[in-house]
Amino acid sequence: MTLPDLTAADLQPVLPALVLAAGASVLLLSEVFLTTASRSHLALIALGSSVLAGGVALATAFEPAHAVFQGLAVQDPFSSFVTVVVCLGLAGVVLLSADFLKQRQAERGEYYALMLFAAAGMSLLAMSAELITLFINLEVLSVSTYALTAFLRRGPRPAEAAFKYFILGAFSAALFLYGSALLYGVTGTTRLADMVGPLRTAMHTQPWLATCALALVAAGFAFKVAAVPFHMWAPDVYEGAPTPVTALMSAGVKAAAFAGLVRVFLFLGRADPEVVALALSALAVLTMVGGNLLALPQRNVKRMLAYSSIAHAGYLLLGVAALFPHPGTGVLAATPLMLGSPAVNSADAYKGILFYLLAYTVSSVGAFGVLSVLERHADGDGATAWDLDRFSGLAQRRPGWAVAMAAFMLSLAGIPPTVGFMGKLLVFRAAVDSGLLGLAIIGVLASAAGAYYYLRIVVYMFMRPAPAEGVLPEKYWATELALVASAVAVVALGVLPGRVADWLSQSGMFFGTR
Amino acid sequence: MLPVPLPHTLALAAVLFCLGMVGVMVRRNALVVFMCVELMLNAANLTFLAFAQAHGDTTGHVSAFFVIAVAAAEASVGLAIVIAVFRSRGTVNLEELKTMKH
Amino acid sequence: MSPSPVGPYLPLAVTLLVSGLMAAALPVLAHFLGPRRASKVKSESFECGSVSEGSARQRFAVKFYVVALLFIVFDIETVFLYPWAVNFKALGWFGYAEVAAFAATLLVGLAYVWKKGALEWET
Amino acid sequence: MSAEALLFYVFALCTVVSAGAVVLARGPMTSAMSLVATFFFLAGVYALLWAHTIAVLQVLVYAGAIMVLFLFVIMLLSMTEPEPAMKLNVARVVGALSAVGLGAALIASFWKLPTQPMGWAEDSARAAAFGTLKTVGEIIYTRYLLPFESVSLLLLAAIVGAVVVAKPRI
Repeated sequence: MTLPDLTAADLQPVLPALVLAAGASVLLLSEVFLTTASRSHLALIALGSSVLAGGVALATAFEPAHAVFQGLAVQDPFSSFVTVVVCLGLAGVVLLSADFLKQRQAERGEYYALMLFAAAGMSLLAMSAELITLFINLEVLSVSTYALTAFLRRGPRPAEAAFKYFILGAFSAALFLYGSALLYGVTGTTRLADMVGPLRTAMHTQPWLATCALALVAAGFAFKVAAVPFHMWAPDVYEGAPTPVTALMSAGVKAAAFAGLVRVFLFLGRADPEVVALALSALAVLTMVGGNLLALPQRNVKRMLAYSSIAHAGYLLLGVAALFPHPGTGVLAATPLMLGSPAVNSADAYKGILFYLLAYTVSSVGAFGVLSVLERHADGDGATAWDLDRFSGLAQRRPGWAVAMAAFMLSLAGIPPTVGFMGKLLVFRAAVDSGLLGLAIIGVLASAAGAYYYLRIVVYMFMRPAPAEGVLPEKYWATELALVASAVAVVALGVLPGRVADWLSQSGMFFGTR
Repeated sequence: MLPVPLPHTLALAAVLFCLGMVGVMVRRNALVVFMCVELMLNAANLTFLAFAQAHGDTTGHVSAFFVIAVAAAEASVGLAIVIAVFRSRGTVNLEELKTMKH
Repeated sequence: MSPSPVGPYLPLAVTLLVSGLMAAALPVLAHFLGPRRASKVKSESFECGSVSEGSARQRFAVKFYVVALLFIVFDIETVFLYPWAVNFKALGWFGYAEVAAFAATLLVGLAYVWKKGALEWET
Repeated sequence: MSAEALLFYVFALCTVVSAGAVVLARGPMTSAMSLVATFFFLAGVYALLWAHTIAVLQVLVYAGAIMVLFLFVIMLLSMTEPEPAMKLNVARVVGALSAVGLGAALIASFWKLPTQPMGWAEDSARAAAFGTLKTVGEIIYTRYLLPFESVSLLLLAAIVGAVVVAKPRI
């Protein structure tokens, strides 16, 4: 037996996850050993760990891509940037949670610890390059999120939402795993990089088996990112979970699941780019159109944001589909992606996906933040807690919140000058460049339809009178800090995306594309 | 030659997987649905092991090893959630868990 | 063709077969051979002593569940120690460090549940 | 037919029957006990596939620990009443049919797999070591150390999650 020689260089990529896990352990131990009355230190520890982990990830973001842990994981700018986005989202969510939990007298170390575990899983998921490693890290983040969903025990909703999330999560994990087992059988390996060649052969010798295996893996991911028609769990779960946890699901879990999806299909898709591109495009169309249409009639803002999150998964899927050349446009012949040599246009698609993830993270954390301060503890879990009427006249009562919410809504709708607009621009442009003109047009139309329900909130906030007996919402400094930070980010990145977009261009150095 | 032809082992796994999947679709008791998910995980494990023998490669065994560990962790949290549902609703029948349908 | 690696299971199979047959045969034999005279006293849980009250199907307290659940998690930890134990020499300090990191993580979990009082029966 | 093949078909039949009972039984207790039986028969199949370690683990962890937890929950919730007859709706039928279709497509494709020459098993030392705890451990502790450490994270998250969710007061 030869022992692997681990060096510090091997450990460096997992450093963000180590920081997060260490922070979680400190939180757990301080929960049981420190019995002080004040519990604000918990949020501070969580915030500190997420900022530190994000900083570590950012510091390694410009290193050249290389395989670590004997090919089970890779470090490339892509994985580092996903970790940065996850940590950014986590920091925002921790700030929201601080007030949310204090108001409900539920400040517990376990809550933050589970969030940090989930984030550690996300960070590891983004770098996994082997199916079993990927599966385990996916489970780390899933198990933590299941528990977080059921964390508040008031009324039946959280437990039910957790159960729905759990059963569909476990079901999708089983689909993914069975697909992985079949892929292992067809190719004789579980390492993504080694699978490409054998899988390409298998697509010709055993097309049925290979296609079924790929479809199972894709279905597993489609559940995780809530792509139509695998989305039915999302609205109920998003609505039932505590609002900051919902923010974590829509920001962190989505980003990490997309990172895993991109990682897997970038390798496996090379076996048969046409079929994979076709499947991803179909999924993208269904998700963009379905998510937006389902969101239109929603008066419950939390549920509306859940459908909106589905629609955004559609735009991201469009970006993923743009990683592949498309048949019928002549690009296929011109692009040597099939042979694994430099892909001309895929760098733009990576940039689009990453920038979109960043844009969606800051906008949705902000939107859920406003939602979390508007919903009062006294509301219990009635559906009216998130009714559109809550936003009536918000501009008169809390103008700061209303302006921030307007920025988030514009960003989610993809209207300039916000980061959401830049994100959509990059993704749609990458799609057009790779021959997906029709899909890009459908995407633009779908997001135009989506603008209706985002702008409706803005209309309610600025043009409707405040309810006469309306209670003035309290002020919360931590949440407001998060709101200010994300609103500034939404506008600043929308006006001057230059520096960040340049950084993201580097993520074209995706491991395996050479 | 293998003592048992590979397609036969794989077919057994596929049958198990489909039984589990059908169970998840049609059963309404939350616990039984979860048991059906366990069937699906076992089908995946059986596939790993069958191919491991055919390839003469231990990776399949290592995968199954990890899958069992993951299944245990998943079961501990999942069953805790089942208890929480029962505590708040007094039932684990999925048909009755529909407070959130609008 | 090498001898089948399944051979060593033969004693196990024989044991299972014998015990299975025994388990099946004994109730059948008892059914045919044993006299059956049911009476009210006999159908009670205890033929002597205090009269039993209430249903036998009482709900367990959740605290037992938490203990059972922790058992599973630590069971998995033990399971991971076996493959280390048989390769202990070859893995040397490298393996020791790996397992130490693994165990340290779970030690945090143990300290947490212990102090949390999840292991106490009387609460 | 060799004794091994014969045993395999016996185990396979028992597995399918007991797995069917899990899906079809009306009471949760019957389902759970059938699932235990399924796990035992599968352990037999695993042993026939020369996966000795996994066969033992299957009994030790699946049948011995995970199923105990299931039974515990059934007893905890006093779940004895059988579930009412299932109502079929379109989504259920479509889902079940797609499961059957997937299974049929897969099984048809398995027969097109190339027959494995199994040349590796001619090496008797390799065949004897295959699937043993030592061989599996060598790979887990050298090549798979990253997922191994991830598992510790997973278990810790599971402990915390289970305590948070199941304990009446936290």
